[in-house]
Amino acid sequence: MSAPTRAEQDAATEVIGYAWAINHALAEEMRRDDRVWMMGQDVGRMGGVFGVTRGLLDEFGSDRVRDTTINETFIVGGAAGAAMTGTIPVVELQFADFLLIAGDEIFHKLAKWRYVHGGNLTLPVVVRLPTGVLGGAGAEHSASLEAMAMHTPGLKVALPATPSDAKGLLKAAIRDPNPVLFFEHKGLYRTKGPVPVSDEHVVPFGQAAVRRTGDALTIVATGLMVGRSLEAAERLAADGIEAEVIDPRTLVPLDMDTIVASVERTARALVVHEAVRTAGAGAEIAAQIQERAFFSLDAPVWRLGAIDTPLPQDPELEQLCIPSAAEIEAAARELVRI
Amino acid sequence: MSAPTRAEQDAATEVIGYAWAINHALAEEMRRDDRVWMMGQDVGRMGGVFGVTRGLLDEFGSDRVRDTTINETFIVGGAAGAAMTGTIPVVELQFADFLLIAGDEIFHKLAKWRYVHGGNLTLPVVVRLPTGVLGGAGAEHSASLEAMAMHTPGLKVALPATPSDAKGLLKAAIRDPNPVLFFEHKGLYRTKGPVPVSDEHVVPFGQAAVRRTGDALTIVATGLMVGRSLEAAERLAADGIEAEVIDPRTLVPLDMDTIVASVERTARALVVHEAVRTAGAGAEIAAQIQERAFFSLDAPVWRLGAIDTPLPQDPELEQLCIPSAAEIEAAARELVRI
Amino acid sequence: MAEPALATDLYRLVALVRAVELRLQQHITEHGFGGFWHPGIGQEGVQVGAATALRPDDYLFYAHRGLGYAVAKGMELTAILGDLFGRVTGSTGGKGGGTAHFVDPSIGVLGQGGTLGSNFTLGAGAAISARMLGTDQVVAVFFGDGAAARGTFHEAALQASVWKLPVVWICENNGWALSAPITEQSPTENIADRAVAYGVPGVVVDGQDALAVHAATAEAIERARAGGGPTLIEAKTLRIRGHYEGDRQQYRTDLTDGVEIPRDPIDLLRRVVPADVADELDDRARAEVEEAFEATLAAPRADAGIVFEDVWA
Amino acid sequence: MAEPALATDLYRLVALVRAVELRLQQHITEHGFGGFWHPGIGQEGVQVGAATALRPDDYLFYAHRGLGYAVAKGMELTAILGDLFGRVTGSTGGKGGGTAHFVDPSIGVLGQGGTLGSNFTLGAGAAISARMLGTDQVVAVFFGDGAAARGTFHEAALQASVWKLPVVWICENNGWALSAPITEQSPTENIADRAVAYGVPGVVVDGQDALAVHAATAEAIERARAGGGPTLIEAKTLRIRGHYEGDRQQYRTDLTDGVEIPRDPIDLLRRVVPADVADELDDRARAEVEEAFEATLAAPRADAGIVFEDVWA
Ligand SMILES: Cc1ncc(C[n+]2csc(CCOP(=O)(O)OP(=O)(O)O)c2C)c(N)n1
Ligand SMILES: Cc1ncc(C[n+]2csc(CCOP(=O)(O)OP(=O)(O)O)c2C)c(N)n1
Ligand SMILES: [Mg+2]
Ligand SMILES: [Mg+2]
Repeated sequence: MSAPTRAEQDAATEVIGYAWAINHALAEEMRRDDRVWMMGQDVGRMGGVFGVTRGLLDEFGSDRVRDTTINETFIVGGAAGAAMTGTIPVVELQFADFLLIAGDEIFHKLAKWRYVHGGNLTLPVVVRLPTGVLGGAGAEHSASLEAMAMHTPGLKVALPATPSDAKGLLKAAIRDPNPVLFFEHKGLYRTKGPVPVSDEHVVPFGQAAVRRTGDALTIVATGLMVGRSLEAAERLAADGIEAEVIDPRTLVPLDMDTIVASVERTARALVVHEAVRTAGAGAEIAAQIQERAFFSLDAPVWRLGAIDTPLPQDPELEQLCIPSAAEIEAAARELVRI
Repeated sequence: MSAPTRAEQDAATEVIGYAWAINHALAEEMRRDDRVWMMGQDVGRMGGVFGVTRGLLDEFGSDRVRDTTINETFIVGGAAGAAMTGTIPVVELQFADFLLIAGDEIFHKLAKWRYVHGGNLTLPVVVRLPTGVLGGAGAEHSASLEAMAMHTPGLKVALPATPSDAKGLLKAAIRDPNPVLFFEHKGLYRTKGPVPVSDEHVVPFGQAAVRRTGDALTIVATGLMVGRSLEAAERLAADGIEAEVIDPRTLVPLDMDTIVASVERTARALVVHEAVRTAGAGAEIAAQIQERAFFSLDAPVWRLGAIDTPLPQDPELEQLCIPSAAEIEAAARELVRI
Repeated sequence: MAEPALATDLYRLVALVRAVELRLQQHITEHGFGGFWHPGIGQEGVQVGAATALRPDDYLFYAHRGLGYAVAKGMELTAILGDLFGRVTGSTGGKGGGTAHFVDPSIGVLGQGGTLGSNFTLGAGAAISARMLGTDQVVAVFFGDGAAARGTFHEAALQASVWKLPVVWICENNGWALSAPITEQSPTENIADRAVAYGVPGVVVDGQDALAVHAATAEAIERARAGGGPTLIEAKTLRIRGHYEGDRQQYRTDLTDGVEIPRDPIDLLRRVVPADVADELDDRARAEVEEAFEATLAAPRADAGIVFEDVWA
Repeated sequence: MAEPALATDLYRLVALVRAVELRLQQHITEHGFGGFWHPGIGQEGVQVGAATALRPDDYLFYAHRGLGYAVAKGMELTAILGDLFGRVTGSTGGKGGGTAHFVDPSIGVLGQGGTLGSNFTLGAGAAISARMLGTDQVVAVFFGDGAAARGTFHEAALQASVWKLPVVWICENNGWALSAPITEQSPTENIADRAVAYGVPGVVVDGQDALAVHAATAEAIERARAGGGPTLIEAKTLRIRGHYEGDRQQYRTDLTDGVEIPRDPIDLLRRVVPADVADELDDRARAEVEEAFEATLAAPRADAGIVFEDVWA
């Protein structure tokens, strides 16, 4: 039996979890380029509080997989300094909410220092951010903050919704010479799906994925909401309402062309995210849709997002604050009736 | 000659600068309620790097006007702790950009701790934030970050554009039992205008000001952009294009009713702010306008904001990054032609 | 030889906290738990010893390691358990659930930072209030050896020392910050050694000995109340179980069996508390806990509308 | 008695930096200035003494107080002035203007935090890189007595000490943080006293004495290079003028006339450098500065398009 060809290899996939896909991306990139290294709390000896970095300390050693103390400003600021001087840090903040603890380091240093210094510095840093609602982690451990990064020029922003994208986008992020905030949804870590085994499975930033085609309306959804939107779309299909579901995958850069082209066909758009609705990424997407496709629209662009409250600690109550598949379905039904 | 009646007193105004109006509000509120106190870097002995707090140390003493060291997390976190325990801190961060240094304290503590604790805690804190572009302060001293606060339920957000509002909104902020981020534009500190002398001049949050009436289009502008929009409106008027200019004054709460009512008459809307256009407050306002007034609109809602870059240090270059009166005028001319 | 009344009182509380810890452990093994529970079993000596040195009107910011702090400060078990189990009887009226954020301003229990290290600045701020309002209240801030690394400690400690604010910092050094051993977190042998940088007294005390912790804290509180400024107390203790209940602790080198408690604070107190008295307090503790558990599990959960409440004052 | 070649070299640089400081002062008085200039006059001894102890490939994060750090590390005057005056000849190609963010990675000049205290974490990160890439580069981090209060110092210092990173922290204690006197910022007499908390050597040195600063820094660098970990150096100096050029300093109690420099680093060096040599170096410095100024003011400003450049790599 002959060895598989490169093409066969690239085509080959395995069904693994989202967390494991991230783990593979990290291991493959660290094997490929020994300038790549990691730090964060409990990423080494423990393999991460969500188990994402398991095994990496054993393979790469404590120089390249560094357990830090509880020092978020150091984790990000240190990464910035290390990136400016020739290495490629991939750091983890234990919860995405903590990017506000390292706010100066993320929004002022990573985002601005190349520009401020006339292009003389390069900051290839990936900040891994376990994000979103899961199991009652509470108001300071559950927020979706990607809109803050989207509002800050100089930061790229990825929100993988599938295991395959988790691997492919992270590899793209690590290979990107720019700082990337990589939002991994805690609620997706255990979801399984086919992932290309190839260590050249790189998903380019700025290319939305059309998860489902349809002509009745366009649903633009990110992260956890991609699955809930597809669920809603299936229920709608039962009544002959075919929704197109688009997952931008990265917010910076943002593939508006794919979204606008879809809306020009469907004439209706619903933007859905887990983040607070007010001033969320959906506001930007909705504003751009009506700017670019105004005369194709038969109805206003609608948005669904978290209610205007912090997130309660309780695992059941927190779910009441973010869009459910049923709410997405209901909104879509109403929107197509306009 | 008899003493002025209360009504006469309330009606009386004096022409003073924006910075001085803020100073008056602080002094009046500290006289009215001795639970009100201040802290920040250089606010006492120096009277603030922008001279806003001059004289307050002498009048109120070093217990109520506290010079801190360089410790933004303490300034805001300390204010949160002091507010929870019966006093009303009005703290200053020397530049609005520094709210990202105290990100955890502002976005997680001030915004969430009442909710998280079931209403058992109250956090009447005002964070004064000198904001915006002025004289080449550079990328880490010039940003407009109000959209981040708008995206964070639990924080109120004010952006006074006139001396009168600077005084009236700050007094409302200090009397509000909720945390308020008070964005004072550095470029407006020296602008003069009539300010009611009454120490009951309180401008309620959530009431937009119609700065100019018109029927050709509605311009929604905040902070420094209010003046530039009025300038543009005058030039447009020369050609018979009458723009209505609305200043929301507070983003949280946001007076959409006034904006929507205006757009329903003008059928066109242009939203202008100094903050980065992408995912700025303008995206939310534009999204809401088309949600609520879609069938009244003759053209898409347009937005003007800073370009997608950090701000350069150079005093001339930085101006190229934010909307000018000429750009607002040009956008308006194009918009009314659609 | 310690004042017997005090020893008995500390024993009563340590036994009560221990009983809750064990009961929670049992509940979680049998029924699981919504959210995370960070067991404080074995650390009751620090929490009770220190919190009981406070006056009812003194302020307390607790840490996430158990619930001894709040119990010792005087909160009702049902209020605490209500938060842990997301019941309306909880101090947050049902907003709690899992990792608790119980609160009771009437006795100065003001919360804990979900983000570790927030307590430092919040605590210093509460101390400013006390001074401004002319009271002589003191603020106790609990934190772990891991949280001690946060920059907020540095910023709050420098300012609190310069202003001589009435704060007492109590570090529960249990040897671990999740998977990180203290040796990787601290370049010095003691966290208390850091007091020098802030010009405040640094005290190392045996965290298993509730009476010793109480004495050290009482002294620091007295100094703070008198205007002498902050004190940094480090209580040496040990994390007996996983970081959270269920943590398999594969990272752990000094693995305890999770049951046996070296130099158990209960045993140390029993040296001074008569056996019959202690036995009776144990029984009462178990009974109290059973009652509180039943009441809590029988209590209703908050209805959905609560998620919209209490954003604004 | 110091090695004469070194003393002469330090004198050359101190004289050069002094000449730029005076020339800038004159320019600002005559023509004003876009943005803020934080004069470092009088502090050249610290900046030159320390920076000259670094190897060309060592890294440097400077503070905002003047430009002696960068000059001493080897940056061209025209590159620095180009940034100050917003000319294409500046190291940032015209993006600068006012408070400078000059940079030259080829000789390890990596910038300064617009937000004070960023240097601490950035510097520690550069030190990690050096170790990972197997070089023996050392990182020097300059900061003021005020910036020392930032929590980033605590977080970076603890981690750098535990990991024995090759970092040297150089605190320019000039007695003031804008309007705040050191007595209100530090509960201890010396900032260097804080080294104890981090288990690293703390050194106090006379900042007016360039040779003493050089020696102390050289020793710390050697230790860091050899794997001995960080050192905290505090150089005592004095802010001669306002926080920024134009600051009226009404808050100031120890007001200097802004001209006379107590224990001027120039005078101290002249004790070991022959007068004729020093005089000639002064002349050369003035000439060099004049030339650089003319070249800079004659250089074009960047065209508008630059604002769109260099956001992305
Ligand atoms: C700022 C911040 N970083 C990280 C975490 C996640 N976290 C929660 S507990 C913990 C370990 C805390 O160790 P320590 O302070 O020693 O307390 P212990 O758990 O040992 O009682 C970590 C890292 C957090 N909650 N906040
Ligand atoms: C985080 C932060 N807070 C405040 C400022 C504003 N600021 C600039 S310089 C300065 C004083 C700095 O004092 P010090 O560190 O002693 O340096 P010096 O000016 O005395 O050289 C302040 C408060 C800032 N740039 N960054
Ligand atoms: Mg611990
Ligand atoms: Mg200073």
